[in-house]
Amino acid sequence: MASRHPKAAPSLTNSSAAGPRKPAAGLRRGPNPGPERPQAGRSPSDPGPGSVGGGTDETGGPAPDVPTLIRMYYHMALARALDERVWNLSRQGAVPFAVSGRGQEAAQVALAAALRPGRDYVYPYYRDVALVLHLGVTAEEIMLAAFGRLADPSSSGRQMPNHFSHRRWRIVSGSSPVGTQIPQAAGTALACRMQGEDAVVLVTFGEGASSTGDFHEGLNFAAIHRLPVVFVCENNGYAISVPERLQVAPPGMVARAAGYGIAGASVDGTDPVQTYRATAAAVTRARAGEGPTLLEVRVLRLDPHTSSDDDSTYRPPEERAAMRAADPLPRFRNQLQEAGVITAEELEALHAQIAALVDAATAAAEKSPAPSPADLPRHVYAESPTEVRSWRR
Amino acid sequence: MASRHPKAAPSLTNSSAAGPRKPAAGLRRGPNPGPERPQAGRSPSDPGPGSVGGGTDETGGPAPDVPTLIRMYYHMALARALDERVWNLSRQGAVPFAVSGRGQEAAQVALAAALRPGRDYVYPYYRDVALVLHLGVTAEEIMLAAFGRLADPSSSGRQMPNHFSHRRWRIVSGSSPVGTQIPQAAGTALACRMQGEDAVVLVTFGEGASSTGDFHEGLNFAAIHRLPVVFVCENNGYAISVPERLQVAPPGMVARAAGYGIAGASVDGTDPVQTYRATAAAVTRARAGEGPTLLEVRVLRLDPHTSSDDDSTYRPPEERAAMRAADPLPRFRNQLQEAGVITAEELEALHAQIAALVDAATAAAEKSPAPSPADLPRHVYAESPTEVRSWRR
Amino acid sequence: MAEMTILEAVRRAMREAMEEDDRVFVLGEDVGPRGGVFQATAGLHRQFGPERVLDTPIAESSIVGIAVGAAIAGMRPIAEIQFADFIHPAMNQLMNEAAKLRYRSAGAWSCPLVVRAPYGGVHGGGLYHGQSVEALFSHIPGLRVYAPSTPADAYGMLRLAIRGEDPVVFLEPKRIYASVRGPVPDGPDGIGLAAALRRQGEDVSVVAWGMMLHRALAAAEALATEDIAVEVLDLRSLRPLDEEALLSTVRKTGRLCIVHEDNAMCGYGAELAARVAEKALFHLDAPIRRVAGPEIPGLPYCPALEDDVVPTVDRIIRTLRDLATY
Amino acid sequence: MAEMTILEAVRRAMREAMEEDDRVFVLGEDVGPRGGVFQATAGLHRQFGPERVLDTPIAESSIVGIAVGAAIAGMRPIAEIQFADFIHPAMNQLMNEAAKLRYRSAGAWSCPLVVRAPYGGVHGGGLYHGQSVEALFSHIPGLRVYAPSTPADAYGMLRLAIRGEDPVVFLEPKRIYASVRGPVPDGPDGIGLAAALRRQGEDVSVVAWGMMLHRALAAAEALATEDIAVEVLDLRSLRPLDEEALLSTVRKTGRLCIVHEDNAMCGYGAELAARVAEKALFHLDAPIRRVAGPEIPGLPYCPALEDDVVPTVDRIIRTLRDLATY
Ligand SMILES: Cc1ncc(C[n+]2csc(CCOP(=O)(O)OP(=O)(O)O)c2C)c(N)n1
Ligand SMILES: Cc1ncc(C[n+]2csc(CCOP(=O)(O)OP(=O)(O)O)c2C)c(N)n1
Ligand SMILES: [Mg+2]
Ligand SMILES: [Mg+2]
Repeated sequence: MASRHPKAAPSLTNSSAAGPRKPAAGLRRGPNPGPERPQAGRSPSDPGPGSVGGGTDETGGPAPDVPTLIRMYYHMALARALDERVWNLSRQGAVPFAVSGRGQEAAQVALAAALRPGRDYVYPYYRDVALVLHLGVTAEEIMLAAFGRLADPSSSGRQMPNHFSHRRWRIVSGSSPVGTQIPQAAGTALACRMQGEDAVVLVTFGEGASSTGDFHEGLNFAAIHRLPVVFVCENNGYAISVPERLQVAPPGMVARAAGYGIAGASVDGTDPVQTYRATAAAVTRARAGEGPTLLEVRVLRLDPHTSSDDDSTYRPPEERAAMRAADPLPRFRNQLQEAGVITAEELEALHAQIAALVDAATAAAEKSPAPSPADLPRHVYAESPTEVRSWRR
Repeated sequence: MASRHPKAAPSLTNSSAAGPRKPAAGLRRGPNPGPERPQAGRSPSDPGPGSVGGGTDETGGPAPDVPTLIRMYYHMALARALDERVWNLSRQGAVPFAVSGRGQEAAQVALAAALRPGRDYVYPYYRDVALVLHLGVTAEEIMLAAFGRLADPSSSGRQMPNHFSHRRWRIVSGSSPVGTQIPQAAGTALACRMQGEDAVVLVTFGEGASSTGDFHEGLNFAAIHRLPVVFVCENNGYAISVPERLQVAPPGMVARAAGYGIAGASVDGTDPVQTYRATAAAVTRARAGEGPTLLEVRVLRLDPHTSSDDDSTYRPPEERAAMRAADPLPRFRNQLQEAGVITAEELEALHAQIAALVDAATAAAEKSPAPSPADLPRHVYAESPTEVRSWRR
Repeated sequence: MAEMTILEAVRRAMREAMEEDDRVFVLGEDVGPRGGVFQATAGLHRQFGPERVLDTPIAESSIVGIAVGAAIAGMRPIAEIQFADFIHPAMNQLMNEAAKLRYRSAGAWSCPLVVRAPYGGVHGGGLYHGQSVEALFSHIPGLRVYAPSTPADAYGMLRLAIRGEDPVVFLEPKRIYASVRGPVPDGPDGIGLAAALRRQGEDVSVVAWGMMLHRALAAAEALATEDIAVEVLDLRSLRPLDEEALLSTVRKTGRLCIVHEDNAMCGYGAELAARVAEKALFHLDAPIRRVAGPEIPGLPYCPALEDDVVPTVDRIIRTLRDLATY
Repeated sequence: MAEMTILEAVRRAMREAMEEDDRVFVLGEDVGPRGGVFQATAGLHRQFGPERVLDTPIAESSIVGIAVGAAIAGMRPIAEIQFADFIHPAMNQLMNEAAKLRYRSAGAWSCPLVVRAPYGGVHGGGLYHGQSVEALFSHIPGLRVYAPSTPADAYGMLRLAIRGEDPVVFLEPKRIYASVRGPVPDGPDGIGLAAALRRQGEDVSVVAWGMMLHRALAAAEALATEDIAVEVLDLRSLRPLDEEALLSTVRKTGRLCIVHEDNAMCGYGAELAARVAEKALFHLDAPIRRVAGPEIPGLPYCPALEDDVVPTVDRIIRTLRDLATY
């Protein structure tokens, strides 16, 4: 119970889930409508316009409804709390490794909110804690992976944390080599079409991964066959230490999308409403058979690359300060509050619930058994050939 | 002598090489100037406008001078004759394999004419007979490779024909896996810049090769560092049997160039003057430090893919007929003649010279010794480690 | 049992699998109207249409990557790599993705796909049209590597590969695609993965697969006239390896010759020698000999040198004779 | 002779080579201001600037491809692959291009480059941060594969690799980057490629490289107290292989144990066993044993399982004891 939060709005907001609540101005329709203007060359310390719910673009869909907004906020905050917990555990040596999505949560929940969990396929990447939570993965499941436990549904403790996988939610297992999931997502989309399923495939990756050959091969194939895929680049301006200007020419993904003759958009990924709209539009296009989209969400990487990284060698302190100021989590909270979507008391309760959930998830995961040596040779093959069964001497 | 033609105009045209000759109208300046209009979606049976010397574009350089025009024609015709000879030899079983550049010669001589042979680096691909001839490779050298002879300067009979390599002309050895030369060319350009050389690197490939991951990685890197490379896609509409529409989205290379934020152009590669201008402009840009260009030359593949292919399964007979009508070789000949650049008698003599040269080259290559088993283990390493020396039992 | 060539057997296996199971489809370069450069898919495009027989761009990494993604969603892709020499761009998708998906997800996801790759030396193919790649893939846990040598096995093992739940690298001996004919059973039942004893003998064992199996058989035949009884083992599946069959023949003859086209160093033959040196060492009456390609980057174009690169019947005979008389 | 770690030795080799030779430059992911994720290139960006220390996009195929192209034009690139696990996208450029360029051009072009790749198991790295890839590359004629185990060799062999005329895959044992310290000579002279006898013994031989060499030495040390004299051979260069050193130690002790982290099947150890089974068979008094990783796709994240995957000193001891008392 502590580990499986409801798919509907969290309990404290069940009133909002019950019936329509007056939408705040600016949440359903932005105050500054107008076409998206991609911001090539933007530095991560300058995340661009962040007006909540503002901006519809030519391809933009509707804004999320209020229950969805609250669920989005909830998962952003839950992801944040889980990331902080895992990071701290890694500092203490209680888990071997941490990689966080802090600063990217707004975009991630928006991506998830535009999908049908368990029906659309998702190929997430290692920062997508908020995305998978919003799809249905539980806090405890995140912690089981962090501790490398047998019950971890993503890999039974075999993969590093944040190598998400959950068959029930059609979250496909990913590897560490970046970019490989991109043609795979195209292949899944092809299969869905062949099977007559109307599933859409959404695949995420960093701007660093867009440099791989697999990116090109996957996008070209999807474009040729107009496959129902949404390619999402979570552009946080860095690949470990390498800045975007040494990674992608020209900066951003808008030119690339045009290069493949497919729909493209670049949105402020610190703004969940804007991101939701662009994603929903891309998903609608894909489902309607109108082909793939390359969507860039401009986000912040608040932490070092991973717990093994020290970003002081390549990131000036001012930049980090500026980033914290642009942190999407407090900003979205304020906007929801100002718009009257949620009250201060409700927020307090929600955060208390999250804190308790994270504690419970951590405790449960810590207690959960680790895999044993007997588990090691399992699942190499469907039926283990001899050499697998008898490897140990 | 028979095998090494002069770098200047062929002997029968030495009068034209001596002094300026009245340029024909339309050769120096086209009758229909105007910006290039890329022809996305063009089918190979519709090679697009072919007006000789017509069209300058915003990035276009000057047209070639008369001696150059005649040399270009000479090498087009020589390449054609060599291709036909090797193809026939393969039919007779006298050589194991043939792959031709028939239909692509006009573009190829134009590419070469815009370079400084032996100073600029060239990474050709397997159809570039006319290109390498124009750079300095001899007819006999082409035939030595076809017969797989020890004296073959490209590989001493190790590689299949048309895997060109010639250190003197800075023609870099290529492999069979397509696309690999693209990042290599970027690396060579990087090296030239590091060494303070003003060499430009020109690399060619088919539109099929543009689908490889290496294409993307090479173009992205060259674009990031604004390297002095000219990427040339010889787009003949087919990759073996696979048509462009199943290969590249959107068709053509103009969108791709924009995708990397680099200069791009698409020219009618059956028109050597138009191709020369666009290439010269790209080379000038590269040499001036203004970065790479992706140049598409739209060409025809008159033959089946190779001597092992039968294109009747995938190419309608009408298309082949239409292509023959658009053959760049007779068209350029007529244009040169109509423009008064060359007379019918001169042409006859030139073709007779070529026929004799091809006969002589064939005879010389056939007589030339094959590699012996003793040559097999050579050049695996700079100094052969033990296991190389003693592989044979 | 119809008689057919290896190529026909491969084609029939794909056709029947596609007829029986909607999830099976074919993708690769020129597999459509052209029917593949070797004609392995000839007729499939006409029969099943462009939806199930896809001509792909020249992008081997994504050919495999797309197959992985399609298999994940429940399809049964058969990917053709035009020549094994061009499989290298796909190694990441094969070794890090297809091979590891089931393991890394603890069985939640699987990746049943077949990557067909014609391999081995041909006349005039040069360095990039005659490579053998079995050693590289046989090293990788999670992959299966099948290397049939007869039409019956080409058919049966391909059916098995398509039906199986694991990723299979299916290596087709292209040099003998059309030259080896043989009976092919009417259906896939009764086909297994065990190694096949193609000839019995007491004096010396030779182990091979693919094209080399036929040269090993020819060598054995020739030596029979010298009263040397050669046992010929066809491995068929390289990963998993039928270790028991290998050890049995060595225990019987005490002499082992391994034949492959690939170069010796770290080639597949090394594993066979290592297994014997660990598990049947004291049954050996002679050193283990490998008849393999030389330590050079590939077969030269110039056909005159072919016999100095690809093991000949003669070289196998000499080695077997040496061993038998050791 | 200064004392330093393996990591410091690698760094020093690059720095000195760059100081001495303008043609040497470094490229790879995060090798610039970040100094590499393991700090192997720390300080180089400051000293030599962004022109000679290039942060590349995440594109391993082109990292090697660009190095190939630069080497062709006379430079001496050192490419860092961040983890050996990510070298697979570059296999085509390494195996089909770098390895074959000299051969295919009959010596007209060459490709002197070094691809550095930290390899082997680490705590909590999961399936993709602990792979060993030596078997794959050691198979390829045209490549050299070096696997130093000491700071002196890390320094000396890297200098040799950079000076050499051939492409080298340089495998660095990242697990002991900082934990193994040792003396490093003041210059590259006198460094060769021969295998090194790290310990003499008459009873049993153990062959290893990289991190495993140290575990083999520890096992030998432990067994000395049981009066088992273990000879320890450090291969250093895997391709070319110092076959004579291998055969010599086997001829001396008659018992061979091979240790590597990689899984056994078609691993590098197979080649060692095969050489011995061909060339020193009758010197063997016991079966050849391989202590290797299991046949699974990789090291699990969960650190509790590490000792069941990466060969331990204990497992080596047990195997050596078995062999000595065989
Ligand atoms: C093919 C490959 N090369 C290198 C790495 C090592 N690596 C892990 S994450 C990373 C940076 C990825 O950057 P980006 O794609 O922008 O994602 P971000 O971490 O910024 O979210 C690198 C280089 C890898 N995982 N895969
Ligand atoms: C990586 C790779 N895959 C497959 C092949 C087989 N192959 C040789 S040429 C060719 C078609 C190339 O088409 P394109 O690049 O358009 O050049 P064209 O032959 O049309 O001039 C193919 C698929 C190859 N050489 N390399
Ligand atoms: Mg990033
Ligand atoms: Mg083409």
